[in-house]
Amino acid sequence: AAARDLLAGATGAALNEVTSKRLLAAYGIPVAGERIARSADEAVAAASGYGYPVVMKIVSADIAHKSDLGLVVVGVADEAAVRATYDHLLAAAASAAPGATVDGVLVAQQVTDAVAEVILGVSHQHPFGPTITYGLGGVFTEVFKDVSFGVPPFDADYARSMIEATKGVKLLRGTRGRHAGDIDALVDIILRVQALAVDLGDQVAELDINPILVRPAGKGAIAVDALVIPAKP
Amino acid sequence: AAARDLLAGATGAALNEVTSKRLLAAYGIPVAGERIARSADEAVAAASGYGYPVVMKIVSADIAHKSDLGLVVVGVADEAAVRATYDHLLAAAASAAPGATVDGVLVAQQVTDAVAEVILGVSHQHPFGPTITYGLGGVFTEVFKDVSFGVPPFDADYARSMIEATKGVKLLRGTRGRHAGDIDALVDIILRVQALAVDLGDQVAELDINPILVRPAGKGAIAVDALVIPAKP
Amino acid sequence: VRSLRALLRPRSVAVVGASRRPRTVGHEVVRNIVAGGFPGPVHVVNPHASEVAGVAASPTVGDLPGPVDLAVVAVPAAAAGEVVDDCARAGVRAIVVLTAGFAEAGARGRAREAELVARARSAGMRIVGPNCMGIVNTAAGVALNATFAVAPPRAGRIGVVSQSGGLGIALLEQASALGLGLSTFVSTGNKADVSGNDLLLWAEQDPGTDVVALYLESFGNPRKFSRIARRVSRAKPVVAVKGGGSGAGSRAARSHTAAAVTSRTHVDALFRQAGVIAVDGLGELLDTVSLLAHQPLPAGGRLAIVGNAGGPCVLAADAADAAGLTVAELTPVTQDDLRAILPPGAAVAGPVDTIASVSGPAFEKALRAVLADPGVDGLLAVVAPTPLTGPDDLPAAIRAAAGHTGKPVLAVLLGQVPRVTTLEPTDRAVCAYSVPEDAVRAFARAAGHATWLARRV
Amino acid sequence: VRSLRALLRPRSVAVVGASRRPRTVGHEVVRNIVAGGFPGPVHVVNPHASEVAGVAASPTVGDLPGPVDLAVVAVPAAAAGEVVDDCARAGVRAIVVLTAGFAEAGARGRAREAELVARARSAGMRIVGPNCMGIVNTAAGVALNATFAVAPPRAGRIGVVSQSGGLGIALLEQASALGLGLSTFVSTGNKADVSGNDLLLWAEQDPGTDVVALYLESFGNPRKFSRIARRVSRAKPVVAVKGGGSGAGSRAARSHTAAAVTSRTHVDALFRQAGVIAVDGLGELLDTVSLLAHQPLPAGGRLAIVGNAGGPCVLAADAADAAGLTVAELTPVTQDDLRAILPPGAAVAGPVDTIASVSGPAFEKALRAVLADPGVDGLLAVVAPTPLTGPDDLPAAIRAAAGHTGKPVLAVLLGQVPRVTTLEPTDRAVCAYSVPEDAVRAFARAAGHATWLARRV
Ligand SMILES: CC(C)(COP(=O)(O)OP(=O)(O)OC[C@H]1O[C@@H](n2cnc3c(N)ncnc32)[C@H](O)[C@@H]1OP(=O)(O)O)[C@@H](O)C(=O)NCCC(=O)NCCS
Ligand SMILES: CC(C)(COP(=O)(O)OP(=O)(O)OC[C@H]1O[C@@H](n2cnc3c(N)ncnc32)[C@H](O)[C@@H]1OP(=O)(O)O)[C@@H](O)C(=O)NCCC(=O)NCCS
Ligand SMILES: [Ca+2]
Ligand SMILES: [Ca+2]
Repeated sequence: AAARDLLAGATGAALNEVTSKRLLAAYGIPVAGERIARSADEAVAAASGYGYPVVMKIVSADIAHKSDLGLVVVGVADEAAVRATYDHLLAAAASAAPGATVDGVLVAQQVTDAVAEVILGVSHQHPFGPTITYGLGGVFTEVFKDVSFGVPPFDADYARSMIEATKGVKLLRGTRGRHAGDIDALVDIILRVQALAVDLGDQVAELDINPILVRPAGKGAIAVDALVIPAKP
Repeated sequence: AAARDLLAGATGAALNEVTSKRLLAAYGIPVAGERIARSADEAVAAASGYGYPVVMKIVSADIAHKSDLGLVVVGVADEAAVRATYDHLLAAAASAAPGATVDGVLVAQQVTDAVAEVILGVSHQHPFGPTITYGLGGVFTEVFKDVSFGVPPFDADYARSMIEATKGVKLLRGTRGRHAGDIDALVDIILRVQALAVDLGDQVAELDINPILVRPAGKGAIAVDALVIPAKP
Repeated sequence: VRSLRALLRPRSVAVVGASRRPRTVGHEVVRNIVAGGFPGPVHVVNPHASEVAGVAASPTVGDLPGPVDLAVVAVPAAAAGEVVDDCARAGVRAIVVLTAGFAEAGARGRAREAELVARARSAGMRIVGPNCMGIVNTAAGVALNATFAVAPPRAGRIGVVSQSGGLGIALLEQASALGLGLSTFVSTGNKADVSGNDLLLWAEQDPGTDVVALYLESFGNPRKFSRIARRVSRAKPVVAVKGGGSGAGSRAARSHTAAAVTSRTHVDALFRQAGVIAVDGLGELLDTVSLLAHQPLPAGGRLAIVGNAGGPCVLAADAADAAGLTVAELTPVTQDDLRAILPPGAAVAGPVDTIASVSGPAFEKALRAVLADPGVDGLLAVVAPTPLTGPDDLPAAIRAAAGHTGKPVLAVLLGQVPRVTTLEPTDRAVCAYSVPEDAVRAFARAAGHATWLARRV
Repeated sequence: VRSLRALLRPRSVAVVGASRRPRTVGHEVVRNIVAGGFPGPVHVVNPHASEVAGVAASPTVGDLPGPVDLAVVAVPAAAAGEVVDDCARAGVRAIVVLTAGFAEAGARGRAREAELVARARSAGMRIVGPNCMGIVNTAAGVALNATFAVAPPRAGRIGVVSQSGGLGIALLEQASALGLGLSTFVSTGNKADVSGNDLLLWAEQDPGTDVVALYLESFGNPRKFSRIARRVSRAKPVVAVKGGGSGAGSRAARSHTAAAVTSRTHVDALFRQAGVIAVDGLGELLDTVSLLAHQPLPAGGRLAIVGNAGGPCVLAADAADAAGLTVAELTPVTQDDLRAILPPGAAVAGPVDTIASVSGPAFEKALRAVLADPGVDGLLAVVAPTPLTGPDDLPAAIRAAAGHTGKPVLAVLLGQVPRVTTLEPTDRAVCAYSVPEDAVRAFARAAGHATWLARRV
């Protein structure tokens, strides 16, 4: 019901990132935390909720190219650093873009031990109904089309075989000098996406989770960005 | 002859990066420029030789994790920035690592438009003699073993077919939203590496160029790092 | 499934539109039904003839002397609707429509097909086709060959369902040429009523069918197919070659049946989910179906290779590697046994090279020793014909060794003409292939299916 | 190459170690030489016999009544060295050593082999083998079958070189079973002297050879092979199946010949550089070599598909797509022509479906129209047997159409038993395959080779 409300509340063609991630969370899919802090205390509270390190960045609709201006700081390592960075970012923004309105500082969970980035999608193709697409992120999916499909209903074994059916699975298996990824966690996410797809049916025209960061075995996997396109009513 | 001198002068098991790249340059293989500057003027001279932007970093055997300490700056965009960064790096090094000996500031050519990273290697396998290995960089070679081989003598057509024989060639062909890479330049480099391999024969036990940055079609390709292991005498 | 009994186990058959002219569809169906030895009454309907191919003809279905379970219709498309009505009135219970010119031929044909189905449904009759090449059931007591195929089908344990008539012919002809036996064969044509799903359900409960060979060009309802195929796959392997995967292929599929375009990746996913063994072509279909019809499933993918010549064993090992199988390495005990059995110079570790001078009895002993090795899931015996042994010495050894094991045994007889056949005319025969890679690939399919089954238990 | 004349075009032959016992290597070689109709004198050396298989025997080579060009040696390994000396003294010019027990059998065998070669070299004699199954030359006036293979070779234009004797047997048997003709056949065994390179050079200048089939397990000197193979490939296609590519495969290769392990990727690179057509197995070797021996190379990869049934055309189109070929789309002009030629209901755009009721003459006209299309590089004609046409109507149409074009024509005769054969017993025959995918893959190999050749000009 919460999920349907999120869809119903959609004003534009697509749900924004925050709402999309809340939709995922409603189905138990782990999403990366992020919060806008309006004081150093708020920033510290958010960061200690996620665990260190965190990413911090200026929130301002008026400033483009934030990275180039030094307004994104990754690897903020402890409470003291969060406080210092909070002040530094406001000061830097003020000097780099004097007239800009600043809405605060975004504090986001930082995954430092990702083994691989994967994507999951839901689309509809006649006569197959909702279809789950899985693949490795970036060029693997875009250029090499190294993806696999699941047509609900399928079980955990099949979800696992979707991962194994791509060539990119080698990246998740671990090799000399590389950790194996948490494939179990990924299987769980695929099944939750299936549940979402079946549950919401035709209401979701398209869903794209890109990327999901897969952490070392036992440590889980986490959706970092998502986009939901509701079906036209 | 210059090449043989470089090999003969090798003191350790492997030639260092700088000497290795000089060996490549002796065969006309384009290598990324870099120079240690001991003054802001020297830094500017080096940078304007390469064209902007450049990468600048502290040279000091005493300081580890330079990136984490902010002692590597990428995208230094013009003369003024080079001067400012030179001063900033020295100051930052002094404050981050007060006792460290600083040998200067490295100014390196920065390739900003690389379409893909590839690697080239030379190895010897009985009974085939020197063999050229080509592949895309990173996980493509390491994890997916997406490589191809050339056993000298071969011609430009075959060098091209080595590139085409890997799945990764799709990355070089360009797609919606991606530039095509300069495959012609890469073919030329493969032939020059072949010349090197045949010319120096058993004197080079192993050669690894990793990565070569492939720029958009017409703009060339450039070796950024290389390692030569001379054969035991 | 019950509703398919009149279709696949009819007690009487009539051919409507049985032409007097040989080399026409209607005429040849009559000849095939008669030549096949159908035990029940066979009737013929033709308003212009008193007799067709030796069978007495009536002018309409209503005039037939006895009750008819199954009507095979080969009248022109325009007349088919009326014939269906005649059949309904006469109490016919099922119909096979061979006639083309329906949904595959544009809007007008689609309308005609919809009407045909409506008329049959209202009378409770099932329809196979239209635009199909007929049906076969070789079961004892049925012996029905209601097709216009040239080759007579051999009885056996493979059930065939083909959406394409041409591919159906190809399968019938190849099976007959290779000596592979079929239980049933149905050409579904446009699938106006009876679909592949119906026939999967039939195969599931048919005691005469051990394995199903499937050719599909379209799915009516993929989810339903998936559900049914998954269930059937647990009981009997289903092997499918899917047509129209490529752009050019689906261009072709569209023009010759009324198939909706379905993307290759979706279909692959569907097959994989359902445990359907998807193969890449007609040859692989025959290779795989033969193995599954005659030999047990392996417990895993460790294939032992034994041959009387080294080179072909090397090729078999390469093929096994390429197919993701493991070439079984034998235990020290087995290797000792083999050293005692085989002539000096034999290789006993990986692929076993018995060398050419091996005797038939020694070859059999060696095969038995290898089959007894706990690290072996299946055996590939490779025979190059040499003058040093009689032509049947080594094949006989393979047959004998296969009789003493629950593991699958495959033979490669280099120089054999058919791509695959069986070493003896029994249900539990060793399949013999002409080249190593075909045999290895078939084994890999069987091993893959065994893995799928094991996961589901 | 000149030095191979005495080997491959001898005027007289002696078998040394020709056993009186049938089913032995030495005995069967004599029988094959005699049965093959070798026109020159045939001698036999056996100290314990006066006659072997109808041929008068002498106790030693020195006792033979006339000069001997070629000696085929089948004495036990321990006696081989002395026999070579005898041969040298008697003026023998070339030797084939069938005997095993040399470099493939450990250090002692290696020493024995080195000695054998040294003795022959000092007398200027070339040696094939040891550990081989002999040689064949079917050329008119030579007619030499000095092997112990069971099947008699058919004359033709394929030159075969096999490092493995067992694979040599397999190739001889398969070629004979499929009706494919060979020009020469050499089993190189341990390659102590005569190597694959020597035989490539022979094939290059042999007017009777159009295509070379190669089975290698090791390379003596890869660079030399590369240089020679590249040169020969420009004149005549060289098709190779490389053994020992997998771990298990090379374990096998090592144990049965004296082959050094060579990594698959290196060999692939070498083949690709040299324009050698590398195939994945024995079946593909036969499919490809048949095509290259009988049909011209295509100018490119646009394959037209024409058939009398839709489904098999779909499979052919899918296979073409998978093999990287383009299914030719026909020009509007050709499509109009086809519409005029073919029965209504035919599909004329991509794969052409003539439908089953097409007549032989219409089929021929359609094939000719398609072959005349400038967008077509080659033609695949697919025939499902139906009662609507006589069994040879469509094959005859294919033969006729192929006679009027410079483009390659391939047939698929569904229901044909042999995997590949020829439609007529001539040098320029259409190859007929039993399943679409085999034909398509062979065409793709030919098209790939044509591309390689075009680049080199
Ligand atoms: C069914 C088909 C073969 C009929 O062919 P046709 O030549 O147009 O038909 P005809 O007019 O000759 O009729 C066939 C016979 O049925 C008889 N017939 C016609 N109407 C009839 C009726 N209502 N009841 C009974 N018999 C009838 C005809 O008299 C004729 O017999 P005859 O030759 O002894 O006179 C044809 O329409 C067709 O569909 N061909 C394609 C079949 C095919 O390929 N199917 C798919 C395979 S995958
Ligand atoms: C060559 C080989 C077949 C000989 O077999 P064998 O049984 O050991 O040999 P035999 O002792 O029976 O000798 C063979 C014949 O040569 C005769 N012979 C022996 N020494 C001889 C000599 N110096 N000169 C002439 N003839 C001689 C023997 O009398 C015998 O004839 P017989 O049977 O009529 O008496 C065997 O050593 C061998 O190498 N087998 C493997 C062959 C093979 O597989 N090759 C590779 C294929 S890929
Ligand atoms: Ca051998
Ligand atoms: Ca058809």
